[in-house]
Amino acid sequence: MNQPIVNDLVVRFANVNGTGSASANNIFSKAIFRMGLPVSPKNIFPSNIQGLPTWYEVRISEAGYLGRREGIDILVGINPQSLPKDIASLREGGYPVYDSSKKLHPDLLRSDIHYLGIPMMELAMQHFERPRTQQLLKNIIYLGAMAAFLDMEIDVIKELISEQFAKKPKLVLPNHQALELGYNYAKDHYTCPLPIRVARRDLVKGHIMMEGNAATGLGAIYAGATVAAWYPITPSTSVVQSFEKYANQLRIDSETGEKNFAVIQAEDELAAIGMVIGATWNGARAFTATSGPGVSLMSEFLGLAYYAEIPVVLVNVQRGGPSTGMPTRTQQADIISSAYASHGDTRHVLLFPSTPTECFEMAADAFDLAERLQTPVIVMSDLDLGMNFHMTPALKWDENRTYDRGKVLSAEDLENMDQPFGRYLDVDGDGIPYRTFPGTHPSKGAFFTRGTSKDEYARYTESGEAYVRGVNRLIKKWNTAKEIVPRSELLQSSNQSETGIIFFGTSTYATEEALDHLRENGESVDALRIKAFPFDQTLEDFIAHHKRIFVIEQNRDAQMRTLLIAELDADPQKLIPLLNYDGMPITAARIIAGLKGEKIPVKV
Amino acid sequence: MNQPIVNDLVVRFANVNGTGSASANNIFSKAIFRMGLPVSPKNIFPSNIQGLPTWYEVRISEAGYLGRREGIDILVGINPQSLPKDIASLREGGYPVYDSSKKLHPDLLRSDIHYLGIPMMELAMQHFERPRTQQLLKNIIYLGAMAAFLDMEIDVIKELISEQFAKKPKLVLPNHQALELGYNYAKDHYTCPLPIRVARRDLVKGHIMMEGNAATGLGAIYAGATVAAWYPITPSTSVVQSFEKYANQLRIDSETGEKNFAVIQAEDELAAIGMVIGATWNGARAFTATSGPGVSLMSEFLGLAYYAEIPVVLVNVQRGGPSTGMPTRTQQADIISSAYASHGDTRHVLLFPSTPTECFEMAADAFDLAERLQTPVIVMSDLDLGMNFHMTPALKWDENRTYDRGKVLSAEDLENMDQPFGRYLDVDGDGIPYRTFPGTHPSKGAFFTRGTSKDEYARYTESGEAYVRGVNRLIKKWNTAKEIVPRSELLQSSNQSETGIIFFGTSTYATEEALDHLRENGESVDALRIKAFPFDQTLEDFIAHHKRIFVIEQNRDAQMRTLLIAELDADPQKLIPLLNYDGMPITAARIIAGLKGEKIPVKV
Amino acid sequence: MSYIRPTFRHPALPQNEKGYAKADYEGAISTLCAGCGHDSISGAIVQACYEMSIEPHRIAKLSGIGCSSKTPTYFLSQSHGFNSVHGRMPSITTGANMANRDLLYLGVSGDGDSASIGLGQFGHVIRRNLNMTYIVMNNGCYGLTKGQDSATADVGSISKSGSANILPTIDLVGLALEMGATFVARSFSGDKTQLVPLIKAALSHKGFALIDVISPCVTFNNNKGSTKSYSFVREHISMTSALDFVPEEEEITVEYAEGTSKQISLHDGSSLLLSKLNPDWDPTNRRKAQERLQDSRETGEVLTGLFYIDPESEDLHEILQTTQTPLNQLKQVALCPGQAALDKINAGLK
Amino acid sequence: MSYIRPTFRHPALPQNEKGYAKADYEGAISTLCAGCGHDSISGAIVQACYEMSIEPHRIAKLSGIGCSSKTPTYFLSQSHGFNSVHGRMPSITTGANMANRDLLYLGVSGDGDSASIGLGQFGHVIRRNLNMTYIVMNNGCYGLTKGQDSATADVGSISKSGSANILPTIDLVGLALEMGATFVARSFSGDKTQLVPLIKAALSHKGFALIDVISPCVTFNNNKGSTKSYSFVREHISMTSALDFVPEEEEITVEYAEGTSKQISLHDGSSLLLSKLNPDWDPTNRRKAQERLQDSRETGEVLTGLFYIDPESEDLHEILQTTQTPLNQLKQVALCPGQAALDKINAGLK
Ligand SMILES: Cc1ncc(C[n+]2csc(CCOP(=O)(O)OP(=O)(O)O)c2C)c(N)n1
Ligand SMILES: Cc1ncc(C[n+]2csc(CCOP(=O)(O)OP(=O)(O)O)c2C)c(N)n1
Ligand code: SF4
Ligand code: SF4
Ligand SMILES: [Mg+2]
Ligand SMILES: [Mg+2]
Repeated sequence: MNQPIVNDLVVRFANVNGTGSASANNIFSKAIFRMGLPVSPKNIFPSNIQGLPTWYEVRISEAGYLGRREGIDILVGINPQSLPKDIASLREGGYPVYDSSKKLHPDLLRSDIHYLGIPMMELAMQHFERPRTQQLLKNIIYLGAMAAFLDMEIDVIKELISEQFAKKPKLVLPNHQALELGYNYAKDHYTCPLPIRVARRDLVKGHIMMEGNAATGLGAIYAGATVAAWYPITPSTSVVQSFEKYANQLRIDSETGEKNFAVIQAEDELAAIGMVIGATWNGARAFTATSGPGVSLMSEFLGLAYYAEIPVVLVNVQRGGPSTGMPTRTQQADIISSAYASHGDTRHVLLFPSTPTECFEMAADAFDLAERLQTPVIVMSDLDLGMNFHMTPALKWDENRTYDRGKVLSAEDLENMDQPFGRYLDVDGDGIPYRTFPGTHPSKGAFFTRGTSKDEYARYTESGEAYVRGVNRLIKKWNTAKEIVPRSELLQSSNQSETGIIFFGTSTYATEEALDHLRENGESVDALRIKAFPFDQTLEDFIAHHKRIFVIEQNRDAQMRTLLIAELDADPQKLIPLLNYDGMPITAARIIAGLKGEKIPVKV
Repeated sequence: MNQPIVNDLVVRFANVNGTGSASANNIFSKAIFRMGLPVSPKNIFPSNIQGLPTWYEVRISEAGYLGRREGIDILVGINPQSLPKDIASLREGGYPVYDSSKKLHPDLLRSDIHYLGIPMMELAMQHFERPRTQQLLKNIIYLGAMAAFLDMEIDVIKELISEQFAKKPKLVLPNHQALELGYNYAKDHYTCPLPIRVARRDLVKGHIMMEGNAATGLGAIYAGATVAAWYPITPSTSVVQSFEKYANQLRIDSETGEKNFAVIQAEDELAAIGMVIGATWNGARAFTATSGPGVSLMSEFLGLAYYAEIPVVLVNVQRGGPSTGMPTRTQQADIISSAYASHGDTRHVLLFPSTPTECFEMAADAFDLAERLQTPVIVMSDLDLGMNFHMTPALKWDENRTYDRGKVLSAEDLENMDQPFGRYLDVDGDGIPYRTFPGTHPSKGAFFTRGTSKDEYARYTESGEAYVRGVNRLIKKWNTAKEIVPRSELLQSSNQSETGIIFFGTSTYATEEALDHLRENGESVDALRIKAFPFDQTLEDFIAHHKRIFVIEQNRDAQMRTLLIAELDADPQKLIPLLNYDGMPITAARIIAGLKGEKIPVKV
Repeated sequence: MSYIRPTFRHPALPQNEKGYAKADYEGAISTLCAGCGHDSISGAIVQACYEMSIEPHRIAKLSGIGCSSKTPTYFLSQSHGFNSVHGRMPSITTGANMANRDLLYLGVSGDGDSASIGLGQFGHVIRRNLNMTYIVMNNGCYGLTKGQDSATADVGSISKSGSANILPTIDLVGLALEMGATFVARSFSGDKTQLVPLIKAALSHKGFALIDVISPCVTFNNNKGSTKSYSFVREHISMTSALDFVPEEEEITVEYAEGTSKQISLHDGSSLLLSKLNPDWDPTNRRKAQERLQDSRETGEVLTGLFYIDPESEDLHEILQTTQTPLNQLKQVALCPGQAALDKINAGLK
Repeated sequence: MSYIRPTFRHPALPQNEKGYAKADYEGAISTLCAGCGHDSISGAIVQACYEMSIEPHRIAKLSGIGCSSKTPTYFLSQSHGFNSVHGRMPSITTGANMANRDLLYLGVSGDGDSASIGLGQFGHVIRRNLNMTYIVMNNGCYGLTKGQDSATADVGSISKSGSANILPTIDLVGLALEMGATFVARSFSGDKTQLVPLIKAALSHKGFALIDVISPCVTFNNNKGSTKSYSFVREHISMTSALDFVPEEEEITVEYAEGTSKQISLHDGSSLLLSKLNPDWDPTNRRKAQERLQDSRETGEVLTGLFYIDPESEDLHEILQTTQTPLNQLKQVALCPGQAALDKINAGLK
């Protein structure tokens, strides 16, 4: 092919876990981003700390497609252990970049690809002393070579290196050196740039590169969360860690140096959510973050919060289940277990962010909703969204926004009440009662919180009538929730097709790409993105107005589809599952295949 | 009315918790049973140990209706605290039997009922010494009076008393005495029997009176369970307690006196199910019993058992939820949380017994199914079934039945295998792999069990393909399960109506009564009883062949209906929820009202 | 039971300094069995709070599940209460305390609630030295589920069912001492003169204060052969030392001083006076306390009283260096950094 | 990694009495970090089992979740293994042991797995004196989740992130002693000569045997300032007493006897020999052990070795009086009472 491919490629770095390749790879995508190009890196890492294969896949797309794409154009194969599979994964005509310090094993030679050997270790050993340094700078060397191959702006990379080592300036020089070593070697031994390359554009204005978990943690800061209780678990760990990091920057009392927050690493997930419930019961905004196994352990407490009507914000960063499953892979497979968590008749509010920006916004919204509705709100993120850097709109905070603390009675309110206070009275007819915080008033407003059945005045009762009144009011409250949760997003102003697509969360990138593709082929279909459970009227209408609707989700059992037919009494016949659950983020190709009814190998 | 009512009445005893009334009341129903009459007692007790109101409601029905019936004919009102409500609960023309030692408060006088005062305490004090004795025998005194009023056979009652005190013969005489005191006083002061009364029949042949929990525990004995691990919780506590009681009778090694079983009271429900998993993994039959809160706590472990494919038998004796809810009331509200327990894509086998006899049988079946399918099987009982005495067919055990231990490889099997053993290989194409027990063979058959993703040889892997192969095989296994779980029961040989009823568990009594009633009015509808999840073809066809189907269940959210439309893709429009969730067993009247579309007050 | 009480109080009724009558500290009528030890402990709590003039709304009462955990309904009805789930009171209280460091937190639990399902949370709330009073109403059995042995039942203790407990006991006092609790005491529901000052001391202690109160279950574990029965405890009870609690206001009178061997001042200004009768008993020495406990196990005494107190103890807020202002009172201005800060963050992510 | 090994063994390879080569006790290649303490412990387990001539299929290995809990994959590949869920290994092992009393049970856990989420199960498996060996690979941090402090981290210990741990440590040895464990030891992954005989003794002990093995996390907690680093432990380590394990077959040789102050015989006929160097050390005295532990805390030693053993200990099966036949081997005839018994029961329910 003589026509070069510009700004539309996938580069895969194959490294060994724990060898410092991560930072070099991050610089690579950051540099692309700074060249004004949409970029989407994905970290594919093992469930161990050091020594196993790990991959870093970067998609660069002038069209702005941020979903994963099959077909590797360029492979940077640094891991001998996985090199055979890695080489095999290259598309025809692709380019393997490898360490030519040692000769390639003949088995690894393919006639349909173009080998680009760089003696990385050799160069490193020639120019640097300590083995650890050689080890680390080897990564910068291949970065330099990639700059030459792809026609990246070397100064942008140098700048990024300088920024990274701002605190250790001594390291800047050797890193720049290493970069040039790779850069020059490539230039001297190969015709650079390659026919597949990048070129500066201006397509990332107003965007940032951020991980979903960091955005969620920051959202909790902006929402005024003061208590965070958690237990470490991949892939949610960085949510509370980011909260703490930002809190230490933004929440230290300027005079006293004391903390305007408390982070507690609990002994387990049961304790973590117990602490959240205790804190919100007592008037603080509190949250926890976990993943599937933690949600299972929290389910008894979620039932208490639902029934005793205590706000809870829970971030569920989903990973591959069931059980310990695939802890370092992504899925959307906790939908049922989150929506109906706990025994008895329970239902919980779910939010479905699809970008780090939405993680920030929905984290903030979650606190307002939880307090307004006095019930658990679960933010349904996933490993792909939470732990990968995404190009996403810069974060905004409306300065006029004030926290909605919901129906809380102050001492004055209590003084001026003519009626006796009833914690579970439906005063306003919206199913939401009023609450009071301990210590509010010397003689008014005290009540007793319990997980057992109670009457409108929070008095213990075993009366079936009182019980039924109570749980029926919770239904009323649920209907109120429908009105105030984030609305579904329609991707078209008016319906254009009898076929519709319903999707949510991290399937968004790939779905949007698939929709473009269909449009270009004149096969447009309508699409709707779910942002919250309970479902709203828009969603109900969308289903009503389409003959066949594909529900795209990343789990085996079509859990969102189950929720749709169970909650909306939608006709199951017209809801077609379009599933991906191998632990890798779904691709546009897969969606298109699904829509075309092609038998997708893993579909059940 | 001059026409006497014979063998069709409801008697309600209103007592104080912890005053020994329970045994007197049990003798009452037992005596009715021995007079050859179908009888159905229900204990309505508070969540405390002593001092609060407690009710014992007995329905006597020559027609054999064992469900609850509204409309109290006779009230034995022993509890001053609840007497006002109790008197009010009597139907017009009903009879309050009360302690006339003290005069009734005028507020308690109704003109439309017939008061039957018996100076119970007075008589007790005249004839017996110690206060505690007086307290206890007072109960026998009202029993005697009831015998006179209802024309019960006094000798039958005496016999029952003698049996009860077989071990304390000294107590027999005073109890007989007390019985006659009440009996004679009634005879002397009122025209006995009343126009509403009982008369011997021969309608209970081949039946026994038993609690569901006792039957479940006994079923586990017969199924060969050797390890029971549990944590006390109402209403499931008596399951393992019965198991232990029977085991101490039937499972003691005759030579050594040692136990052929182990019962462990665990520190909580997580530990209880952990112990079950460890025991079944190691080749014993093991089970646990709990209620809603316990199931929530077990959900992480249920996911492990599902994914690592380890047999588990879990008895869920459901109570009023959510959270601690109504711990001494009945509901069927854990269907969703049991069917889909745990995060990720999971599904669990459920069995729905409706009589103690079925508790016995399904408990036994559960062990075969769990081992055959290598997965959790949850027996879905409830408080009404588990803790109340029910008239039920005598228990049978087929002497030719042998335990189905499922696919387990012996040392010989391993020796003779030509293929290497693969724990998760689908050798037979039914989705069920072979397992081995530790210690089986010196060098063959060892494997590593884990909750993480694995290949067919139980080797740890993070390969998406291997993961998908594994979870798809679990779907295959699920389809196999459909073929072997207990079949749905059709109540008619062929369809007679466009309307159908689907019901299960303890709704059975009331449903059958309602069906009779409809039949008598020439309004017959078809009915099907669900016995297990996954659902079978019969059930699928039943839904297909009816225009409108009422799904009768005892929860707020129509959980079984959700399961039906989610799993069978049934048309939600034709599945009409018919719900009862005030914590009291559902009645035929309620079902008929629901079928007639009458607005049921508590329906949402 | 009603929770709406008239703010008006009959002038005749005796009042404490804050002007509350004893009735203001009472709760709904108990539904426990007549004679249940738990009810006496509720009474002691009422008396302690009344005498300490704690404003009812400044105290929060929390519990797990069990007969014992029901008691918060039966005292302090003008205080917010939380009857949570089984074994999890410590985590709920931890969260509540984090939200508002200014209130007093009274946790009530049972031996099943704390030593079985709750053992993990019990250990970790101790480790965090949460500022709370933790009362275990210890009857050696699961009362509410009808009397099964609990993990604090002694080996060989006979329950009402007639069976002897076969597993070793978990001694919450020994456990708390080993795990570093800063206030550890044991008492007996039948001994108010000891229990009331202990509760006062616990409420005054800044940090985690455990009182393991043996509280007989008259219905299921008060029979002959039970080591948690009234009679057994009465026969075997002994004391580390008699103790008086003196609130900060009162100065220590002479006749106090005379009977006293040792005075311990608590952070809130109040102090504990230890009786002369046990002159060499020093409750500020953890190791001595553990040894004394070991002795009592060997002699078979039921040793009660204050075992250990660390008057210098730092509570979780101090350890975490949280602000003095209760976190639940911080306003949006103090909490929300606003767009300016966000712009900086955005800039750093380009 | 492959689990199918040839039964044929090269005659040249040295074999133990049962005819197994050391390789028969090894497992898949470790995926832990190079230098991780856990790998040394795996090695010690392999050596102990090989030298004791345990038939690999007579031992079951169980664990929770964590880097430590991964290790069962890296030893004894001819034994059944169970890598369960986080903190719940004790309950799984309890069930397994109930099902078959004839196998040996080796539980592996981490400090997060045992002292945080698993604290409750840890306490209760001790209480039941389950016949098992319980090895905690204790690195004071959560390795697999990238190094957060665990509950066994010492106050002030600095983690790789540079932050000092602010909460008191949970000492599993102290806890086990207080809770009545019948075999309690501490060791160090870097000291095989001590660790191997301890593992042998633990496997020979009838009852619950805890070995708390300090096992540095080279990636997250081996830095300066960490009290769980190789260097810190090496500098502060001390020993209750040197110990030799002698299997029943061997008679005690002279030079053994000479160096020995005390001999303890275990129920399986093997015995423990304690070095003369600490003549007055008696590991059968729980109280002494607790006191020695307290001393070490005051002196800041990292005290290792056997703390306590009860050679008479009764395990859970004996306590429950279960049959000698493993329950999983009872046949239907022994288990199912049949219709006759059912008729009796039916008759009693009329
Ligand atoms: C998760 C859960 N498991 C079990 C129960 C049932 N349950 C209620 S109270 C109780 C034990 C109470 O014992 P204890 O804490 O000693 O209180 P007591 O009644 O003896 O005062 C149990 C097991 C429950 N409510 N929740
Ligand atoms: C229920 C649950 N919560 C959290 C996790 C995440 N997790 C995996 S390992 C681990 C801690 C491991 O620490 P430790 O037991 O000390 O083992 P180490 O890695 O240090 O050897 C955690 C919190 C999990 N797997 N399951
Ligand atoms: S059962 Fe025991 S603990 Fe419960 S209230 Fe009665 S006496 Fe008290
Ligand atoms: S992270 Fe630490 S504990 Fe885990 S393998 Fe590496 S060194 Fe070992
Ligand atoms: Mg108790
Ligand atoms: Mg660790």
